[in-house]
Amino acid sequence: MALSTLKSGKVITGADAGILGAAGVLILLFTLASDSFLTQYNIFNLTRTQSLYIFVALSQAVMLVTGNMNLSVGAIAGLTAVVFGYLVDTMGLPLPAALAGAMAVALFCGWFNGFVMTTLGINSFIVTLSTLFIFTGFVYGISEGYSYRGIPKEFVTIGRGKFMGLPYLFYLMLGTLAVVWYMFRYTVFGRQLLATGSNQEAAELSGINTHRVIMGANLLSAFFAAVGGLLWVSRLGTAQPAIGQNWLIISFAVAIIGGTALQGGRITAIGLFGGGLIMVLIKNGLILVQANVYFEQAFLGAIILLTILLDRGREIWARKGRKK
Amino acid sequence: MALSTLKSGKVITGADAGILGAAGVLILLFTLASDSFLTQYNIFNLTRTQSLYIFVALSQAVMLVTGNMNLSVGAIAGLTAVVFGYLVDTMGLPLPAALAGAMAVALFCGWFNGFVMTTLGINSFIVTLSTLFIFTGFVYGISEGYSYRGIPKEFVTIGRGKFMGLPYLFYLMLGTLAVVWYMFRYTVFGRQLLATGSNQEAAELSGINTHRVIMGANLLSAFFAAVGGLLWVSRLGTAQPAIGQNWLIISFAVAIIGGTALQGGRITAIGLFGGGLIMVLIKNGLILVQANVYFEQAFLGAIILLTILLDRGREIWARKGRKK
Amino acid sequence: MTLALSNISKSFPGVKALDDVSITFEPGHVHALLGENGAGKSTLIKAICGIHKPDQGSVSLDGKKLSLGSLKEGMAAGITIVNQEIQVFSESSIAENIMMDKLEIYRKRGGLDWAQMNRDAAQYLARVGLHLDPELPIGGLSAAQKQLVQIAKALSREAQVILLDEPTSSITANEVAKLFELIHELRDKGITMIFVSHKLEEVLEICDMVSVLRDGRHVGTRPIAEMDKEKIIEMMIGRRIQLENFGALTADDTVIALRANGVTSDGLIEDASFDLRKGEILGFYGLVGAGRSELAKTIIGHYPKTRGKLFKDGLEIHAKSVGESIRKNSIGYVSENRKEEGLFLDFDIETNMTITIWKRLRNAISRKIDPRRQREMADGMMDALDVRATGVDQLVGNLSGGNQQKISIAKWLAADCDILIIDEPSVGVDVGAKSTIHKIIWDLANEQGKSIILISSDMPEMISLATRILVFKEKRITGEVDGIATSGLPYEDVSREIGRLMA
Amino acid sequence: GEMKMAWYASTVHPYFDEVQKGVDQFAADYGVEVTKRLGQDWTQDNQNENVTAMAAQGFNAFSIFPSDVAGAHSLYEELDANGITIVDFGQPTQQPTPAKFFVGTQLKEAAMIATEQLIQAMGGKGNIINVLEVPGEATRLRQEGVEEVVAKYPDVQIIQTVGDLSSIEDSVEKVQNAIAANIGKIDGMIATGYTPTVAIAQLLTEYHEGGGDKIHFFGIDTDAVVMDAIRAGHIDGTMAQNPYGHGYIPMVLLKLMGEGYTKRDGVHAIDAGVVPVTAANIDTYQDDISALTKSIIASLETEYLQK
Ligand SMILES: Nc1ncnc2c1ncn2[C@@H]1O[C@H](COP(=O)(O)OP(=O)(O)OP(=O)(O)O)[C@@H](O)[C@H]1O
Ligand SMILES: Nc1ncnc2c1ncn2[C@@H]1O[C@H](COP(=O)(O)OP(=O)(O)OP(=O)(O)O)[C@@H](O)[C@H]1O
Ligand SMILES: [Mg+2]
Ligand SMILES: [Mg+2]
Repeated sequence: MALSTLKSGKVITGADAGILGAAGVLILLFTLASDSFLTQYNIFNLTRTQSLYIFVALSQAVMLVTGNMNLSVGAIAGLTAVVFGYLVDTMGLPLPAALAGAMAVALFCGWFNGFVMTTLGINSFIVTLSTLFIFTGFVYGISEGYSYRGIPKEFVTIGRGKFMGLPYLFYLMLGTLAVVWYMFRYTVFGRQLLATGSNQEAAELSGINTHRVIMGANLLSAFFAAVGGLLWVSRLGTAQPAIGQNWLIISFAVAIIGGTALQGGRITAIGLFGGGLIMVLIKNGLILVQANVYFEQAFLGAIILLTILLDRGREIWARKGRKK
Repeated sequence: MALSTLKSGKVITGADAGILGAAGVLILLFTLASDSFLTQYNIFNLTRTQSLYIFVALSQAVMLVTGNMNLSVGAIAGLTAVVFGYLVDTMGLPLPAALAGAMAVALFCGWFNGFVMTTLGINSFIVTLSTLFIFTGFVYGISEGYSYRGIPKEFVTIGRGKFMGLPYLFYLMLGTLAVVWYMFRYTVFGRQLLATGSNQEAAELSGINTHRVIMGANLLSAFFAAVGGLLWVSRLGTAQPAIGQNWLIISFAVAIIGGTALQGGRITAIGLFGGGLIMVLIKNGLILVQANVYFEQAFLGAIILLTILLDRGREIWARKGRKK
Repeated sequence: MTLALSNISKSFPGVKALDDVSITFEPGHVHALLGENGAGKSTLIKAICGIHKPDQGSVSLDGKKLSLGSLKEGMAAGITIVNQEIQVFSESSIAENIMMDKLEIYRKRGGLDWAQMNRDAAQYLARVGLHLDPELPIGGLSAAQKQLVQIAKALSREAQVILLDEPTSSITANEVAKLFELIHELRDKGITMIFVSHKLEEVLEICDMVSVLRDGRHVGTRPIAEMDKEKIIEMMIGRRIQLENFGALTADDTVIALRANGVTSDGLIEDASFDLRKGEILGFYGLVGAGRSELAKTIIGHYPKTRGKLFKDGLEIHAKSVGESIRKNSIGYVSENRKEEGLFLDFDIETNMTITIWKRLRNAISRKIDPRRQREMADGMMDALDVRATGVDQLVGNLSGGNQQKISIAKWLAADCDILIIDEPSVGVDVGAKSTIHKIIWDLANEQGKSIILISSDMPEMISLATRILVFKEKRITGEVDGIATSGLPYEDVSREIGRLMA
Repeated sequence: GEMKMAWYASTVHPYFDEVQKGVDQFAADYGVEVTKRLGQDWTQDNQNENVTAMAAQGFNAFSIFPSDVAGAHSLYEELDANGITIVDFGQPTQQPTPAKFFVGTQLKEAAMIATEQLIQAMGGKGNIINVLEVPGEATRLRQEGVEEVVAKYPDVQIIQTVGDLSSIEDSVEKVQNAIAANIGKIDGMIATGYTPTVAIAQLLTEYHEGGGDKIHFFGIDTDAVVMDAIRAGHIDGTMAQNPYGHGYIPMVLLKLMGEGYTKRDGVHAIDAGVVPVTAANIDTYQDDISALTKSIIASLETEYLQK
């Protein structure tokens, strides 16, 4: 949420409404196009995948907010998954210890990214491009490409269980988004993230320790990536080195469709919710309507573009009106 | 070339020297580490891959210069390759006609990206993320995954032949870089590209038609992507749908290691040359020194990071000195 | 050429910026366009030169109706503009910045003729009194130098109509004098000029005609001969105001709030030593680039202090960042460059005003910034500074320049620091707002006992506020002018003394 | 001259690990040094760079997994021109190819056997979802294999084809969407690629444990995840390839060719065999594969090479 819209007290802003509206249009279309769309099974799966997407998107969005990016989110997720698998399966540690260990490694990765960005002053793109390779190297170095299968049953329940027809993950996502919303609306740290992204120089001269803020963003990003990776493990029932491989594009796409500004200073929890929803809806719908497998990506791209146009339509018309 | 250093008439600027220096250090290291490094055969292959990288990087760099980006460069390259293959192999058109047809499709892709960016006013990241999917969809829709093998022999010579021990492609790259250098130093269009990237608002206030400039950048980007794709065809001897798949990271990495500013307004032909060289050297060197196979990506990432640190070292020290 | 505006109206979402404005500008005249912040001056300028298309009304040159779709078309019609906001290509050379809008004329076989471009640029630089190598990158120039480059750029278009939107906002007396010579020259050549400024002394000195806007409406046009300062102000704001006369501050000479002992930051400021007494306003005066802002930024820890010591209330202080400076030392700094260093243009007024005090507005347990208290703070400040906006939710980027400046100051008033360094507080601020700002600065020192360092290039402002003035030259403090208000030294004496120290 | 033997595969993958075991065994059995390398990604581009760098080091006998069965040609032609001997393993470069032999699985045949197995498990009738990996020549061959077999059974239909499954997450999402799209109508699924097989084994485990109607499945490769699902009865079986043989046999061929043997006319592909693995033979199928490898090695000098 841009700070401005935040304080107006409205929970749903104009931009959010556009995103949710676009998602609504898609839901309507697919309901009409296919009987199988509104089945219990499909809704369960849609919401579960959406929830995972939201964690992926959050790991990118908290960096984008500060005007930086993190190309290594997928690699951090993969590393977390593999370390967790190694600790719990190969080393036989108890679940909490393994989770703590995996999380510690992820946060170290985030710290390392943040350290190179702030203390050594290297552009976030270059830093995380390099660490994307470095962390991926460790994923394969540790796992040698194998999956860890000895994941405790109680952990697997998180990713597979349901409550009132909806997956546990869905509630977890809602809770997380609420916290994120609160953080950016009400906490000093959240606002400092936004301010740093909006104008780093002015933030510094306003007494904000922007290095600390960017370090915080990196730790948060790694945290969300790690949670996303662990949730994938619990959903799959195995810890696989390939987890996180396709996150790069998803993380950006969902964050940006969800109204996060690429140049920093803007994020919206409700928009992210809508962005994740749009993404799963499109992918789900393409399979439901049996799109040609070879042209499938073309449809995916076209629908993303149309959705964005739909969402931004208002804005664009407004701008056009002003120019004419 | 940063606008400022350009005019001083120097051909090699401080930044360029840093990049070339880093490449030099790598060459020295690998020469000492392996006998096979300076063999005629290895040099031939290094320079050929470097030449291809440069076209990949150029397709990204001309967009970065204007403060935009093009995620769809690889997809445009793939589409060009497949259309070329379809025209020359399946349809049996003569070589020049097939080349013209493929190039026309690529330029149309560039025009489409530019149209959505400028006329509809959508952010380049979102536009080209969508068209990355759209164009890739067409690549697979047209080829259904098959490669076209009936590529005329005379075309294949371009990618495989050599002159005075160095590949034809190397000379082609040098010529292209010279043209690029000239364009950004001496032509109005080149300066307008830089100005638009440096400060779009100021550019508009200086009467520059920034929409036209950004459209031009999109066409140029598509052009370089298409040339890169066609050169890959000539090097491989087949037109494959997989061409361009791994361009995304390479295009950014080489452009940025080569001193192109992510936020626009800066490009250097000599830097790009160095960036491409660094990238192939690192990959080549890793094999020559027989790094641990599982950790190979980690080494790759670490060396990229160290190279950047080496290159930017000067700058960073200078900045530190000032702050402390 | 005669520039005639008839019935121009222009609206932005929520504001009618121009309402049925008709004015005629004669050739060979310097025509002042005045009005409070947000009155619509810049909007009118932009409507004339083609940047904005008016909703209604027309612009004509020598009776020929213009229909401009862009600035480029305006330039083709012979109209040029010096923008209020400084807009440069920071990686380009000075020469290219000047010529960016007409690169085509340097196109020759073999590419752009850089040598010719540099020669031409050097000529225009000389005309605005800037003796710099045209091949230097513009990024390293000070705000004042950039503004002069912008003026050179407008000149180089050799236009018949020149629109100057606050060209003197960041330059000092020397450059202003140079610029006025230039304006006279152009006027004698029969060029039509519109001059926007909040410095009424300048207007009275250079202009022939005055037109005044109020809330987007044209209030009237008069020859300058009929006007004086009070009359202009009355036209602008619709009432008389008390011109400021603050008298003497009763600062306690024995309590030193801040002492600098040989403070040096390599390349930025050399060996600065001074005392700031509690409750006084200490002026920093100097030519552009003299290092005043640099000393300020060194004191607050934004630039590294390489040598020397700083004491606050007798205790040595160190600050490695601005945050530390606020928290530990209670020293704040209002930047001279509101757009790049002060404001978050895409955030609303409330956020901008309260950014320095979020931690104070935070509930200890819930860690939540109290929105109600935040709103109260912001509303209070809006009233105190008389900010003209639709409300505290308006985006700062959409405010007029003067109102932006008020927000930039408000942020630091909220921070409630013991020592406040205020850099160029009234750049681009109208007379009404200026007197409000001056009153606030005065009260901070007089009533709240705060210690203030005032950096200003506006001599009248300096003399009416400061207790003592330190004069800077080439990164050093060259002397001090004391007892300004106390002894009732006349203006001329003080400025002569300052001039001596700067020579 | 002197033989310098090298083995090259695209990138880190459990399949290549299994292959390496065969290579290592060969090195131990024959007392020959073999340098093994893996690339950074699956692209032909990466392979070209890495293999040429190795050639620059003087290696002259390569066993290679071609990253792209069409795209590897230019690399091979250049190696061949430099007098380097190549044997393909895992997947074959398209004919005509400079590679002397191909040792591996016949992709189309393996897909056909798997489809037959699935249809038998389904009782000869029902609806199938065909799950493909990334588009490409190999995928296309496998798709053809599946479709040809299904065409023979009038009571079996492919009701949906899902494609372009490049990552584990993509695979899970798309297959799940396909199940949702056809829920209640699906009797079986077939996957002919490694990643979708692993994904589906996990998905069906969850689906069946959660009380979903039985969906039959036959996949490929013997990842431990897949074997677990077979043992637990959630999926019917998988096709075991012979990665050990894919490692061992090409090395023997290279060594013999280095000693003066030449290729017999008309031979090229050496089928290292596939064995369908179901709950019935899950503990014994390895023996069948070892036996197969031994018999192939024994026949090399008589069937494929001559002096
Ligand atoms: N792009 C814009 N969008 C919305 N409102 C605008 C925009 N530009 C100007 N305004 C509004 O139009 C009004 C007139 O602004 P303008 O900039 O013309 O004032 P000005 O007289 O130049 O003031 P100043 O002396 O402070 O520069 C103000 O209320 C301002 O907030
Ligand atoms: N970040 C910086 N790094 C290096 N040099 C700087 C930096 N900022 C400013 N300078 C240089 O320091 C000198 C003094 O700066 P500045 O012009 O801000 O001084 P000033 O006395 O505050 O004058 P004014 O505010 O009137 O422009 C100038 O020559 C400027 O180019
Ligand atoms: Mg204005
Ligand atoms: Mg200053």
